Amino acid sequence: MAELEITNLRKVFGDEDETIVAVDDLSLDIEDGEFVILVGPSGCGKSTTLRCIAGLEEPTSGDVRLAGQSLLDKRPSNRDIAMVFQNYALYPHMTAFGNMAFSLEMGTDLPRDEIRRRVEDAAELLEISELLEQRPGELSGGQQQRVALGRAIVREPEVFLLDEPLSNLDAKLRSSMRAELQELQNQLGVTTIYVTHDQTEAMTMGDRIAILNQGKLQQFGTPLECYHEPNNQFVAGFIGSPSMNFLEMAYTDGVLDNGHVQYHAPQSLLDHIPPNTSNLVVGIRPEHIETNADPGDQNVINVVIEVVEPMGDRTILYTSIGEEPIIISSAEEEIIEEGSEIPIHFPPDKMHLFDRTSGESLRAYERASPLAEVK
Amino acid sequence: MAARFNLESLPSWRIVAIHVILMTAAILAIAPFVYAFLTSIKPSPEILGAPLQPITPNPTIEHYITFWTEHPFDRWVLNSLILTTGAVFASLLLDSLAGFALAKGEFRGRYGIFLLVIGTFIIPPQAIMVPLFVQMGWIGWQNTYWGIMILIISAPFGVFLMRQFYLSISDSYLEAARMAGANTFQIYFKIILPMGKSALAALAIFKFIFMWGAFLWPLIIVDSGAMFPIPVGLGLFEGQYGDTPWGQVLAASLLTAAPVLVAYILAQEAFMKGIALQGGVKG
Amino acid sequence: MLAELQANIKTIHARIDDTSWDAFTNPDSELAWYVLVGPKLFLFLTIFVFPFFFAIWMSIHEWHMLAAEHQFLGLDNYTRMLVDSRFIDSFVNTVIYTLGLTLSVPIALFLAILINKNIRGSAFYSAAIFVPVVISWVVVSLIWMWIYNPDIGMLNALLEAVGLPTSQWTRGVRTALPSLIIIGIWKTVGFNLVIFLAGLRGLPESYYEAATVAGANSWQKFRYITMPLLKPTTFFVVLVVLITAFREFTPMFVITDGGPVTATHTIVYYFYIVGFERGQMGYASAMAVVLLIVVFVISIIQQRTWGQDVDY
Amino acid sequence: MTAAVLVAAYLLSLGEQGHNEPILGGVITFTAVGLGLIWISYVNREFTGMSKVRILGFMMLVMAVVSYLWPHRPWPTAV
Repeated sequence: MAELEITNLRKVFGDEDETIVAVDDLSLDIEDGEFVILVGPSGCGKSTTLRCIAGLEEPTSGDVRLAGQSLLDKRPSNRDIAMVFQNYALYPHMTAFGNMAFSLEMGTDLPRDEIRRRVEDAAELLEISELLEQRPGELSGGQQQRVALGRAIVREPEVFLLDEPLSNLDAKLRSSMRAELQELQNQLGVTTIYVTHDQTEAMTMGDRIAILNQGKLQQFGTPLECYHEPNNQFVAGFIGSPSMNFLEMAYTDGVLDNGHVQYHAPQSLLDHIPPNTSNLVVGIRPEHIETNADPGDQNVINVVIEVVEPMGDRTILYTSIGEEPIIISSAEEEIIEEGSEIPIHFPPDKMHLFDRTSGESLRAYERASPLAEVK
Repeated sequence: MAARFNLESLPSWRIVAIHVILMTAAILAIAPFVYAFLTSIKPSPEILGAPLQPITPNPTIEHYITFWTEHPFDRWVLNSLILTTGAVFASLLLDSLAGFALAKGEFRGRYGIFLLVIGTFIIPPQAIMVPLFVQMGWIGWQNTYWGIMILIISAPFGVFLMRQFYLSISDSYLEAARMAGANTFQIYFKIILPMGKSALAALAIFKFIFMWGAFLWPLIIVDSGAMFPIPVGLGLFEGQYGDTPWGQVLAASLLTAAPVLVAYILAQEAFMKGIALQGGVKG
Repeated sequence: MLAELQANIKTIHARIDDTSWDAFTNPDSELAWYVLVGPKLFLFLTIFVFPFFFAIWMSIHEWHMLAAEHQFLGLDNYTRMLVDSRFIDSFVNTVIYTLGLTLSVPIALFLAILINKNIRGSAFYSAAIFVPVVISWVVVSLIWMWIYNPDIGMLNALLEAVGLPTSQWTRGVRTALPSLIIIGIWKTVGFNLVIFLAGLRGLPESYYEAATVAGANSWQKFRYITMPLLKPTTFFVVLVVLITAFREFTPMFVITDGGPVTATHTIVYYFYIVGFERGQMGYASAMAVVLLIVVFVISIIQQRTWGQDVDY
Repeated sequence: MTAAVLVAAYLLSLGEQGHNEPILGGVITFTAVGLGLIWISYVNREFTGMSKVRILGFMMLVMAVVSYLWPHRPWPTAV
């Protein structure tokens, strides 16, 4: 079948004087029919990776193989890959039909009526049959998005590449298109690589997500794996919203200390700290911080709430420990007032520990066991 | 975007003043043509005798007829038509091809060629007319349409304009076409050419005005009355007489201006845009 | 060893196949781009670049139109210009004419600002003022020639009617060049106006709103917002006016024939007379080179003094 | 080689004044432009308004015939 293997992909831009490593030794094995999200901040190399797969860029080294065959010496049009561009790249002078038929007319020898059949089928699937004679200028953003998808679908490719396809839509349309895209991908069963910088899209849409930073792969796993077991501090901070709180702490004799608070770590936590490690970063997700702690507990921290943002289902509280800002996402219904002092508590089983120099994860929090099996 | 001013903030006397100034400017711009037309339908004695009488009681088209029958005006019109057709079409083709390559192509020497375009910009065409005249002699192109056209066709302006326009087209259009399996020529014909229609129209108008009004180079390269474009025919015709037949001169001038004027009235916006684009291009 | 050789040959063959004559089929071929840019490049080289050097070469030779041999002269053609009073007159006239035509810039800016106030009919006004731009120089020259005619022209008739003194206009030694300057301004105002309008329309409205809130009057808005922001446009307009005016030919040829005497000789006019009527192409080429240098220097000076912060 | 030079010389001489009555240069120009426009109008479905281009193309061909049939008359020579 059509697994896509990316091995040691490397792409360097620029000349001898000044080089930028866009993609650095990236390897991904993508299974047939899988929906993979490439996510990361802008400039992390995710688009470059996509363009190397599409054949729009030539990798400096490494290989891209589809069903065991290298794609590198094939032209973009012969790779059995279709791509949806961020700005859709719909030709303004062609009708929706013309746009969708264009690649079949250019790249294949299909007879006219076969082309028409394929375009009409795709249009029906996307519910744009009545828009086929209109030009992109007459279509709304969502409709253009569908035409762009249709243009990829008619080629019946082995792999879909989607480059931030939802970024030009308004928020409401975006969330409905997310579900629709997922359903479409399920229906077609085509291997799909989806590039985005939006971690919500990453979390909700993909079978697996590959998180990139500065050209390097940080983690490749299911959304829940990345959420619960981040490989490193970057992944931990990137996934989840609001993002994880980090505190730099020194470790001595069972006590974590950052100069303002002391945390008496239980043994379950201490086991994960390698010997001779004294500098740690402690991470805790805003939704895991407890605000109704028992004031008698020795690990309770009293903080002053600076800003309160009620969201309805939960409340976002902004505070700080020393210089470090701390965000708390509280599901409690009781109303906390700005300026009030409350005791908070970091449950030890939900704490993450990271090596301060390398950022590598020392301990992910222990989670309910069934999740570990999801892959 | 536009820096529009609030109308209400202007006192009415200022609006009136603005109208008066602009109306005066507009009248000054158009009056010579109107008056030339009114004169061209006057009988000759009135032209000489009553310059200030605006409208003649006895309109006549005798000057138009005389001019047309005594001079090969029809042939000059045909010459001008041939020249503008050929020059406009060839310019659009060559400029859009080269502009496309310079805007979107990836090939060695692209930057050097672009520098050459910029460089030829500052060469005034007059400065190379003498050697070009000699060169045209070498290949037997003196007294040919090709000799006249080639200088207008070669001008760098169009390449620059088209390149500038194509730069504004997102690369993803070309990449999408590449992925669809189109080669460079198909991309040019199916994507680039249709998407650049507005810039092509502006360039066409620009070249049309330029070729239709070209004077010095045709005057140099052509010495047969049969090959004159209208401006040269007209310009030399006036000099032939000691006593200029003004009725005929004005009639012929207006006949020459008529196609451009009609085109201008029909596509006034496009004309101004075509010229203004030059401003947008900035040198 | 042999296997390696065969493999090498195979890769070489593959490479030859890749780069062979497939500009029309291979989408990635560099050759295709050369085919696209080739024709225009050829024209540039033969119609601009080669004649450019050819002109320089001709200018250091005695080159008569009909002569078969061309004697080397060195810089004689250039030194000859310095003592040729007709050339000096031409040069001076060209400078005066060019400077005179820059008057069209403030006029155009003034009209553009008025039109930009978007009073009713402003589209008509700009369209009307633009008409002279699209009409060819020969037609314009002939019509103005008649207007200026001292005996039967309407201008003198008008002046007489309102009791003002008349003039010889293009036939007077002193008045000929100013008369041509008036035509030049009349013909270029529309062009400059349209470019200024485009520039004004591109100015962000928020600046003006901010200034209004700050209590600036119209003059202050013009002085502190419009003028600085319009500097690149003004730079461009002045440059175009200088360069086109410097090589004007048609009105001098059609209306005055360079006269009376040398009153309206300009560089290009005299260049035409020398090169194509007298056939002294070497000398004419020397003038062409001077023209080229002057136009080049104008561009440079413009760039240096005005254009430092102009984004090319 | 000489054949190529002769062909080139002949091609360059097309449309020259000596060959110019009937107006060969006009015939060539109008035919080329007309055929070009008609070709584009058939090849490029992506353009809008192709029928107009086609009409223009055929008008160019008509102009080619017109220039071929243009009446001969003595033309004035240089002034």
